[in-house]
Amino acid sequence: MKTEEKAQRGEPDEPALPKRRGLNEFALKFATVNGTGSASANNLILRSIFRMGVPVSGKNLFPSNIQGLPTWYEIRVSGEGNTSRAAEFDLMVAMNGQTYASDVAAVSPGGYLLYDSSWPLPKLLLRPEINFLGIPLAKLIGEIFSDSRQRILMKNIAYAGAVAALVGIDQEVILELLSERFGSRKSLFDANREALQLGFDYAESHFACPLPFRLETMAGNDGKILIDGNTATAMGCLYAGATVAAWYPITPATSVAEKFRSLCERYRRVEETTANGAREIRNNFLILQAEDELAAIGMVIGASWAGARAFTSTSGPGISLMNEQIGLAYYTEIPAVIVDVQRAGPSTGMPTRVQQADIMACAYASHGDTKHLLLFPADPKECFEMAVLSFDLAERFQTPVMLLSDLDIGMNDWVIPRLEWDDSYRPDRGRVLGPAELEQIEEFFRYDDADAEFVTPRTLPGFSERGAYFTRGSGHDRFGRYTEDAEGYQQVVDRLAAKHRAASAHMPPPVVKRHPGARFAVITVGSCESAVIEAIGYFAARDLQLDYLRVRGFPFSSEISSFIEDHERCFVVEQNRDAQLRSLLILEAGAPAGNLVPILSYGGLPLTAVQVIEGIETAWKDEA
Amino acid sequence: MKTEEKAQRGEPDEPALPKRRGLNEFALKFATVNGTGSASANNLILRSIFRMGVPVSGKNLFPSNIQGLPTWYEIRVSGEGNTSRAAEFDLMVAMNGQTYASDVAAVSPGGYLLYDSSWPLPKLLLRPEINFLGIPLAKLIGEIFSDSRQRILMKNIAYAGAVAALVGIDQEVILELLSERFGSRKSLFDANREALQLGFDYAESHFACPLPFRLETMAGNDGKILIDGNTATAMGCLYAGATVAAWYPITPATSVAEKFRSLCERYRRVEETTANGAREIRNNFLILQAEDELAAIGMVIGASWAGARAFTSTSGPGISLMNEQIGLAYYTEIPAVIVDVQRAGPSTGMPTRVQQADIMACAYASHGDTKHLLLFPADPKECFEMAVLSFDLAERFQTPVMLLSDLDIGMNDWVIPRLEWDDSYRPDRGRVLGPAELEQIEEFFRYDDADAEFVTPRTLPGFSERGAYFTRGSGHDRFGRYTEDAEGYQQVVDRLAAKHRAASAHMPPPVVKRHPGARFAVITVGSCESAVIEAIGYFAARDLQLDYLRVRGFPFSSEISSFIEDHERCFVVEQNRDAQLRSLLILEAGAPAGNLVPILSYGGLPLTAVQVIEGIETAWKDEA
Amino acid sequence: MTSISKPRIPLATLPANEIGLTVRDYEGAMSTLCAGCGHDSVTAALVRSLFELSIPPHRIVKMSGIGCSSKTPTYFASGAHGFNSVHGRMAPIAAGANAANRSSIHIGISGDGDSLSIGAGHLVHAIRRNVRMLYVIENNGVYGLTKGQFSASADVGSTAKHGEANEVAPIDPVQLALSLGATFVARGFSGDKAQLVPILKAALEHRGFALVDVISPCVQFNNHVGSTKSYHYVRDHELKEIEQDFVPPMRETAARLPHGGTIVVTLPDGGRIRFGTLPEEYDPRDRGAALHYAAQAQQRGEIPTGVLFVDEGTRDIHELNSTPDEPLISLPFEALCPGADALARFQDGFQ
Amino acid sequence: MTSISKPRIPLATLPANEIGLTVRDYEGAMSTLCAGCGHDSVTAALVRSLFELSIPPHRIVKMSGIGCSSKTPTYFASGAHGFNSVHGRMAPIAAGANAANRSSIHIGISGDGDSLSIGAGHLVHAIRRNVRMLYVIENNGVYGLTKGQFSASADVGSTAKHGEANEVAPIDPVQLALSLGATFVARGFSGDKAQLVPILKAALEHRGFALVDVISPCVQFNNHVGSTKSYHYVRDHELKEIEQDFVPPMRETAARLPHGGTIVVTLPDGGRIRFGTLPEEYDPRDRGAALHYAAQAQQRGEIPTGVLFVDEGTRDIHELNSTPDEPLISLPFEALCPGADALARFQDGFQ
Ligand SMILES: Cc1ncc(C[n+]2csc(CCOP(=O)(O)OP(=O)(O)O)c2C)c(N)n1
Ligand SMILES: Cc1ncc(C[n+]2csc(CCOP(=O)(O)OP(=O)(O)O)c2C)c(N)n1
Ligand code: SF4
Ligand code: SF4
Ligand SMILES: [Mg+2]
Ligand SMILES: [Mg+2]
Repeated sequence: MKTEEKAQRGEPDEPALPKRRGLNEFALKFATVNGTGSASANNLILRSIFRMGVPVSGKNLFPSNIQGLPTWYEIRVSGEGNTSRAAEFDLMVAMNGQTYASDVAAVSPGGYLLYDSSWPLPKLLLRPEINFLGIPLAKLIGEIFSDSRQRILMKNIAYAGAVAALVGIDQEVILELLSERFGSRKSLFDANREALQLGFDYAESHFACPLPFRLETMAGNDGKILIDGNTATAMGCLYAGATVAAWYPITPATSVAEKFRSLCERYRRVEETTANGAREIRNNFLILQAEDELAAIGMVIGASWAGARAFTSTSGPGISLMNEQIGLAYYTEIPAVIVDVQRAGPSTGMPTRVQQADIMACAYASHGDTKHLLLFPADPKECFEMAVLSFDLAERFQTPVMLLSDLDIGMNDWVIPRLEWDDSYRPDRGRVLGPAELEQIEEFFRYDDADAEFVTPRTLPGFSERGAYFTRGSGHDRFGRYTEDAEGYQQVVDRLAAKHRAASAHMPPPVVKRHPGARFAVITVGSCESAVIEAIGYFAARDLQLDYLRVRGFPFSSEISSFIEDHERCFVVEQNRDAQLRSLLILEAGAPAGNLVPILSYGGLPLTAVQVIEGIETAWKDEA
Repeated sequence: MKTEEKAQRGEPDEPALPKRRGLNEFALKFATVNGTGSASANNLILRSIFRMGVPVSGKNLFPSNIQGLPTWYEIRVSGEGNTSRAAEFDLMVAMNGQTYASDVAAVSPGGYLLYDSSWPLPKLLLRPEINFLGIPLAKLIGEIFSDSRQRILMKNIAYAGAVAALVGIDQEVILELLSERFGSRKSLFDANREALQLGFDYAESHFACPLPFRLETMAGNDGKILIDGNTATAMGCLYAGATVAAWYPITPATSVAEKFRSLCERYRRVEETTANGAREIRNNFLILQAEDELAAIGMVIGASWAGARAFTSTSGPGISLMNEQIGLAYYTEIPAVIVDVQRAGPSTGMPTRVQQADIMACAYASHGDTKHLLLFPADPKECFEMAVLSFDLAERFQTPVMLLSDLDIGMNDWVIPRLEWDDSYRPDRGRVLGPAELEQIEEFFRYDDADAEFVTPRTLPGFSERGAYFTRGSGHDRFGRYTEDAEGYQQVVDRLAAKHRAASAHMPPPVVKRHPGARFAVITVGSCESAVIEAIGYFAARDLQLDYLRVRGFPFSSEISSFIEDHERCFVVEQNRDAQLRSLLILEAGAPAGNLVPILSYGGLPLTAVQVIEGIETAWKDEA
Repeated sequence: MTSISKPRIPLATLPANEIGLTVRDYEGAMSTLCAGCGHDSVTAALVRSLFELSIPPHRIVKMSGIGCSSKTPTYFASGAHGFNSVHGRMAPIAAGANAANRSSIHIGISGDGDSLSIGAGHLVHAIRRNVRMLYVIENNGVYGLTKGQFSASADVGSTAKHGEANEVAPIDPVQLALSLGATFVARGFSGDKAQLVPILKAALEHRGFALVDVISPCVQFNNHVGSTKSYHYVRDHELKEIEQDFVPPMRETAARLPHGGTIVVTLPDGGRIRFGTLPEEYDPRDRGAALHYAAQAQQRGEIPTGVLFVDEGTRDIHELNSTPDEPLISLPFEALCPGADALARFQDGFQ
Repeated sequence: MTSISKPRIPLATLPANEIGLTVRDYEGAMSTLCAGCGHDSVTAALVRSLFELSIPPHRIVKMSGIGCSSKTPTYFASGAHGFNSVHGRMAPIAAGANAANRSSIHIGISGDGDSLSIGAGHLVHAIRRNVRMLYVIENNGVYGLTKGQFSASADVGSTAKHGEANEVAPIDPVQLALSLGATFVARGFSGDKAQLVPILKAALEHRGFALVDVISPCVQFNNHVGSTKSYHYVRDHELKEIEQDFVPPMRETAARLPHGGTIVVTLPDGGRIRFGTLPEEYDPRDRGAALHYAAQAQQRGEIPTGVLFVDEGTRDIHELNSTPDEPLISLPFEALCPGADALARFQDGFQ
């Protein structure tokens, strides 16, 4: 896709968004080397802007590597609330000699480039239409700090100071953040403050600060927090009462399990002092780092079968490996919550890039006839809420539920409304018969006595002989008996299909925005939302009203089908090559293929509004 | 599905096929206990009928068990060539006390039941509308044979003798078969002949032989053979020049690899006598029984990458386990031939029952954007031909090819035209650059220089430094270099999508039968063919012409799309719950969902024409 | 010849155990395995062990993978929950179940194919994790259910029979487990219930992962090259049609192993296995010695049986993870969910 | 601190080997691993070994899974084909490649995560199958690429440091391989090239599966609980934002291990490993003794290095399968396809 390339190089795109460089409207990009600790400095800036009340987003474009390769961080500031990934950058902090050339090229005309002038910038990189701001950072830092480790880290803080001056970050806010970070560790705090001041002062005294685009405190973030999706997902699992987690490390899902552990240690660890004065730890959770993803899903199935709320977190390759056992859980009707933080590409692909490309793989995971429940969060708030919901759905419908987050949501910091919790929430454990209920019925059969939603009661091991039954992934009839009989087999799988349909009533409804008389609409999913909303605004400003629908769960509700029917054309925006959401809509929402126009981006970077606008305009042209 | 149940019980169905019980038109069923060696006797009957030139088929309905459970064998005789699974049975050989009740019920009115009258048949099983033929088999056999092992085996041969008399099997033919089997082992031959004669004579002297329906020699099988699909598949792999096979045992695919081994030992084993007189064996093949399916597909990928023609054979659970590496082969563009002998159900399901339920799982196997090449044989002849083709396609398009056979095709004996081989065939190895070609080009890049079909040249390890490159499942650009860059990544995956489309021209064309002016059609796949053809004949006899199309490969050719367009309605007949072929047609042949009416059977038994007829009639009624 | 004809425990009044149950209360469904299959003898020994230990059936959890051996859970303790999962994945599924409810008594039954091929990685890690469970491998050297392919385990008896070492190194689960730090390692023979029952009881009482490898001959398929009734014979394509689908009637192979010595047992197909039992002075608490003993026995062509190693001082998966004494599934939701106030405070850190 | 600043072999005239190549001809792309990563030292040792053995680069085939260690094949022998596959599956992929072309020299590079967790089952079976290849485990006790989770291998040095045994039994690839009948088992230390090069050369010349476990410290993450620069420190959520994405500048840990003795090596984070080398009289042909030695060294808290076991008399995967001397990929189609006449005759049996 040409757009993608141009956008990455920062070249202006025809038709671009109207240039909004100005007060609380601009984008920064930091080019550094990974492993040098720049993330900390970048985060400081992001968080300062957030504290100033200005809507902001941060996108970390990092390599699948530990140290020494180019890495970028992008900050989009938008008082108007357009915080999808920026297509152009107004200030580039170019701290990586390896990538100078492309970083210089990525600055939009009239923009600025901040570089370390300890060494001269090669002449051939100069571009007349942008402004170069040199600070001899290495030299200045080298004069103050002697420890090599400190020099590397403090250089980052120094450029953060310079940026603060350039874009007008409130000094108090940034210092407050520093002191929160280092608290009592005074020497650390002092060093950081010194470096920060160094950058700040140098910029103030050498450049016309603040730049034409700059920050001004506003009240855009009241009641909001800045958080990454994986932390929010982990929080959801904690609040849902999950006690068992089994996982295998994989980017970008790793932090779901790691956060879950640290949250559990914080909220579920009871320390007791025994009679003889020894301290005893009691963990109200058990987290298993599995030997692989096959084991991880197995552990989740075993734990859920035994009655725990259990989950695993993984990414595409893990989903592939879990395929067989996802089918087992589906067919034996065992709850299983699987968090899939999607990354880019088939196979190993680009582990540190984003796509929503596991939609089809998850909807129909496993051989034979299978269909699963999917949830599609769009931001960390939904990660939290849908994580809780996924356990309720998994237990209510006794089936795997896949929470399809992605790298952009999961690993980047998002400004979202504060998470809320209703203390009256109690888990929906679905139909579980305890010993008392078992006494009331003549004989318990696992797959018999379906309710209106085609769910049959289960029992947990360990309580009563009356509830004992045999779970098997091989052919079974409604009594749970082994069968190779056509009818016995079909009764069960027919009910499974009906159960899947019934679940649609419990999926989160789509987010819909309609305008009276609109003939066209955009349908999207997950992290594409903000770019799509921005694009819709662009068209609205040109008197073209586009309706909007964001899918949040599968199976699809009838609302989705009728929304599609109500429009002449729906543009389906998603980040994968094969239009997977569109495919699923065609198959499962009864949508006519001709009415769904795919708008695809799959280069692996978070979606920009420009890509959506260009995609829609091109599609339009093609139709005309 | 009601039909299935009724059909299995042998109850006449409204609207049934016109009853054709008569000369060379009838069906037999043998109810026995598995592990008792009855397969040998049943096969003797099947083969005798085949030798008499009468079209015939045999369906083995066996349990997932080694010994002691009920098992059935069905033989359909049809001079007219309708050899799909019978819906009704004219003669039941009821040798299993455990299943008497259902076996008695399965005989169609006016039919016969042969039982062992050494013990009296319970009164309550008698049905007035069928004829009971008792032979004291155990008693008679016990009088001749003393060895317990022989008694069990010879009882089977004795009932075969009785059946031979009842349906008029040519004595010479059956004796010829026996002598071919036992050849020089005279005592074995004598015992078998004696048992056979015992049954034959008893029937001749006690019953009105032959029965109203009976055999008459005809010339229906000239130029034909009787063979199972797995043997034919293995033969195809042998003839295609596959040298490496890696597999893990699984029903119903096991015999593909086991046959491949025995064929290789027969045709590819060179025995040499060394100078010192020692005999040396040299195997021009290497078959690896892998530790699991993950290893099996890995070995195939490694061997294909290194330049061998390699394959694996498996069934549904194996496909699920291979998912991750199927994506690896797709993305790295490594040929891989995967034979999937489909069985019934999600998870372990019913391993000894049939479905075509891996269609979606195979078409899009693996996470991320992936699409694969699929071949759908309908009988052993196509197994052979498509096995060869699958290697040509895999190497030409450098991608996984899945040969989707099924249990019915793979494990049952089918009458097919003799396999043919053109000695001028040479493998299509696709674009492989050897050292000489490498000398001609300036620099070799693995994923560059695509041809008109979007295939790029590869090189094999071991020959030349100039051809050295690095294969990776992680993001790579067209030079084969690691990339996390949007454009570099997209160029490759866009070409993969184009390559997949280009492959459609090389897939075997669909089998099409059109009648001028027909508004309706039936589309089907694989082993459903014979039942569908029979059903079409039924409707034709009622003046309703249905066109016919059988899909043989994916990606679909434009012929399939236009066939669908040309018809008001297409009934899509397949054996799975979720209408998977229909789904794939909707997504990939641009077929409007409304025009494709699903006709599904998924009880796990081979399809009957009655099921198809009922399905179509019901669908029709629903539309009216 | 079907399983139906198998003798069942007679209905006469049976002695009761401590909790008032008879041995029948520990039985399960009728076996559908081949008559004479070693696995059914293991079932009988399990029934006996559970009865003698007076374990309430509802506290038992039976897990397995796929294979003839993996059908075993159907055949005992019908009052217990059972889970016949997928091929090779029983160990992690059992680990999950055990994590959720430590008060259940987890019994996993597997085969040599299930545990040493497709499930090998999981077995290795279940050992490391010290999941508290009895893990039985019904080891017959073949893939029974898929009709007789070689498995990765010892070519049972082939050494004794041909006097030659196996060229493709077989996997000995006992040595494997010992070298991985397993805390309970034992071996039995399906044909000697008198020895097997005490082994199983000890394993059931072990506070950690207890591996019991049971040599359990397959009467239908076996891997003794050269035996005319063997796998090779049946598989031979030339003879395919003669006896396909025929299982000769067989009886279970039984033998009483001596105390501290060796005995040669002849299998139905004529193959012979040389079993050894541990000498009086054997100390099962020394891992190094156990490994050494197992390796040496192997070199002598002898299969050592008995409890080869026990480490009673270890901590199981729950102790290693400091979970509470009550099962995790019994914790009230209130103990798990920090609530609205905590959520509010937590978010103060994200501003 | 980027890989670019790493020293490269100088351009001055270099000595040539038997086939006229210099050591540079065995190098690969510039490493992108962390400066000081043990894996890069293994690369250097591989380069040296291949050079010294005068192996034509095009005959080499480099295979790996996924991980920092699995990136190694990119960094040596750029004239050879390489295959960086998926996590944990290198062993079967290499087995397939080796089956197809036995004339290539297969070198597999893996990590402790890749080989002992997700790939454990495959490693076990590659050993059994005796696939002829050099199989290197770059063992650092952690998952490097996913940022520092514990792996299943020995908690390198933790015994020496804390004086306490690891509670979760670690997997020692050496003992595992020995107990599985591996035919070549060795261990080296990335920091001692002088010892490692001869080990790798011996392994490359072994006619079967040659396992070389190389202790290869990760300078970024490690599992020494308590070290302030360790994984635990970085992972700690409270401090998350201070040094996230910061890799302190490190140098490779190097040490010359003595002949027949022990030495304590200090890692960048202060952790210490006690390496042992084999005594003069050590006989690497006795498997039992090797196992015993390895187990005893472990008890002493010592990591034995050197070639622990070699069995030169074994038959590799090709010999066990009686394949021809020439690679299977070189057989002409005529030798593989029986042709039309044979097909006709074959079908006479199906009438
Ligand atoms: C993923 C998968 N692959 C293959 C199979 C087929 N299969 C069923 S049982 C079995 C082997 C059983 O061998 P073992 O565990 O030794 O049990 P036994 O029958 O010998 O007791 C295999 C390969 C399967 N069910 N699932
Ligand atoms: C199927 C799958 N699961 C997880 C991952 C993520 N992953 C990449 S490397 C790695 C671990 C690497 O550890 P190790 O093999 O020890 O190599 P090291 O980086 O320590 O050298 C993991 C879990 C993956 N790539 N694929
Ligand atoms: S095939 Fe073998 S293992 Fe399976 S039931 Fe029969 S005797 Fe037992
Ligand atoms: S993270 Fe560790 S293993 Fe990976 S490159 Fe860095 S030092 Fe090496
Ligand atoms: Mg077995
Ligand atoms: Mg590692």
